[in-house]
Amino acid sequence: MDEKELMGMITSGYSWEQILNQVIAWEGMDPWDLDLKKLSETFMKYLSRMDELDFAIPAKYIIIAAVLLRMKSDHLHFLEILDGQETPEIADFDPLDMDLEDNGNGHKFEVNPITSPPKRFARRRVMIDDLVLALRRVMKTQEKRVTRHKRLADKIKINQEDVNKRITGLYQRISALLKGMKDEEVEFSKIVPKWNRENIVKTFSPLMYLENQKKVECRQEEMFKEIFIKRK
Amino acid sequence: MEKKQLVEAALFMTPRPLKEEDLSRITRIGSLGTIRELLAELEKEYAERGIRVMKTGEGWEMQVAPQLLPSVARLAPYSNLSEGCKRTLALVVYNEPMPQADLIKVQGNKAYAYVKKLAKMGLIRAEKVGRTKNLHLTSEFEAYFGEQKDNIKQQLEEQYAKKKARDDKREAKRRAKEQAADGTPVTAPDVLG
Amino acid sequence: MEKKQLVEAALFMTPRPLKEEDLSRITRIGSLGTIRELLAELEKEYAERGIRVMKTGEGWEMQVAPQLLPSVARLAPYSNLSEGCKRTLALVVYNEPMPQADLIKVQGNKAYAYVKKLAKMGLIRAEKVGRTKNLHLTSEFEAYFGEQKDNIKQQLEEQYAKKKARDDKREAKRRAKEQAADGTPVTAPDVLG
Repeated sequence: MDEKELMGMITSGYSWEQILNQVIAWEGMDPWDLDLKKLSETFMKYLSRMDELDFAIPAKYIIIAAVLLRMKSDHLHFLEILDGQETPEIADFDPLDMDLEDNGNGHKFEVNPITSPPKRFARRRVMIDDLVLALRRVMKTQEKRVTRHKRLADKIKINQEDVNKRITGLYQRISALLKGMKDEEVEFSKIVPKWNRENIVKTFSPLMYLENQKKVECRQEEMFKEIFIKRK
Repeated sequence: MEKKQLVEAALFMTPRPLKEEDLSRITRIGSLGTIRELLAELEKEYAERGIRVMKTGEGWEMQVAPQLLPSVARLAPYSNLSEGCKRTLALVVYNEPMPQADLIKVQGNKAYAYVKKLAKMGLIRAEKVGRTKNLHLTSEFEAYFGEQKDNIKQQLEEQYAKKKARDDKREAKRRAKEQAADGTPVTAPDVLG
Repeated sequence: MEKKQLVEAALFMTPRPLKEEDLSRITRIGSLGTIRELLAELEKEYAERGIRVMKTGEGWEMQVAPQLLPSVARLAPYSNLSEGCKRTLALVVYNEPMPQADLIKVQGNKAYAYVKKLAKMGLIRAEKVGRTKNLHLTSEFEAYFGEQKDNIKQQLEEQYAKKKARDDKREAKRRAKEQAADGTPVTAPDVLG
């Protein structure tokens, strides 16, 4: 599954069942013969992408991920038992010759496991120097996060001066549209001039002002889906 | 005599603190009272030495005397706290009393586990304030570092400020070089790309 | 007094024996004579304790009193390595840098868990090379075994060669005996039969 499909799924607001169905469909799996490894991996990828993008991950998703991983590990263990005879085991392996294809000559070699001497290994306590380094690292991570957010915000420049202009402009546009359609509600997707990130933000933020000023009322039935706008 | 030596040897060998019950099992000294007596004797005998027998929330251990640690630390680069725990502890020292919510904002949900571990070690304690918690340093924290916490805080602040200044200077240089190289400011990559 | 404590702390901390010159450098006590005096004092002070300050061929170190070792040996951090982990470690010693994929071919999927465990203990580390990983030994590995990895490798190879020679000899004998018994070469039994 590529990044675009993954993003589509994240913004779809699907339930976990729907997501699993999507993964199965996209990966072209046979529903009667699921590739558990692939399924759990894709689901994990989906969760980690959500996490990266700062989307809240429902607890249910985490349980599902855990169940999938458990199933995967049980399955792997099962496979191991099944073909135990065919897996080149340690006993068949010549450590001085990594040519694994050619080990069926009847010789059984043991690798000497390393014997660990009963030796102590000091773990020291933490010092102030350690704390300084740790603090620096955590602050750096934090700084990076802030800069990243700032850079993203910078990409869509909103000029504070024409905010008011845009609010009035948007209100007029909504009024006109509602009048023209002789309808009670207009969809958000219809008032965005061109469906790209910049225009979505530039329309959405004045809309929030209008809602706040109680000039319009917005409703959304499903997360990330259409917003319906009504005049008050 | 042999019994005390056994407790001493166990404390020397173990990579993690031992509870009195652990010591009882290892040394086959059934009585916890005896174990405690032996530990008290050892603690006293080592009080003036370069190594100490000391107790934390997690149990008894043998450690280098705190004030000598900086001189010999590089012989054992591995400390007994994970990176995450170290970060939590550093943040609490820096911001004490630190609202737990702020910590979670910075370190994420994993910080709950670090707080738990540090509290178990006795280095920090959480105090309820209304519906939230504030994190504080303890007197055990002071014993651990062998210094008053105000001193530790001051040292941390000073050393941190120095380190940050150095880093910032280096970063400024790097940026100046980059901008000189191509004349355009660097932009972040597209999030979705 | 402080000087002796410093020497004591260094001996406690070090994972490998220290020479008098090392101790002089660490403690910044310039005079080797003083170092020797302090070591002699410490040796005496620890003579009847559960731990000892002793000199071996490689230098000075602190050790559990020999007669107590059997009782506390299992506390040593790596003595609890499973057979699988030990084999993984041996394989990495033989083949360093070892592609993780090769290890999996040999030990099966369980090797992922061994690699994880050994990496967590700091004995090996995985390095990404393109889409795969190569396994390396760490300096902690050397510190723990108290030897250069080349020495450990050589020892393993020698042990292995001896064992292989013994096995080959036994196998040759067995074959000779079998052939003598029925005059036909032995074939492998049918796996399904």
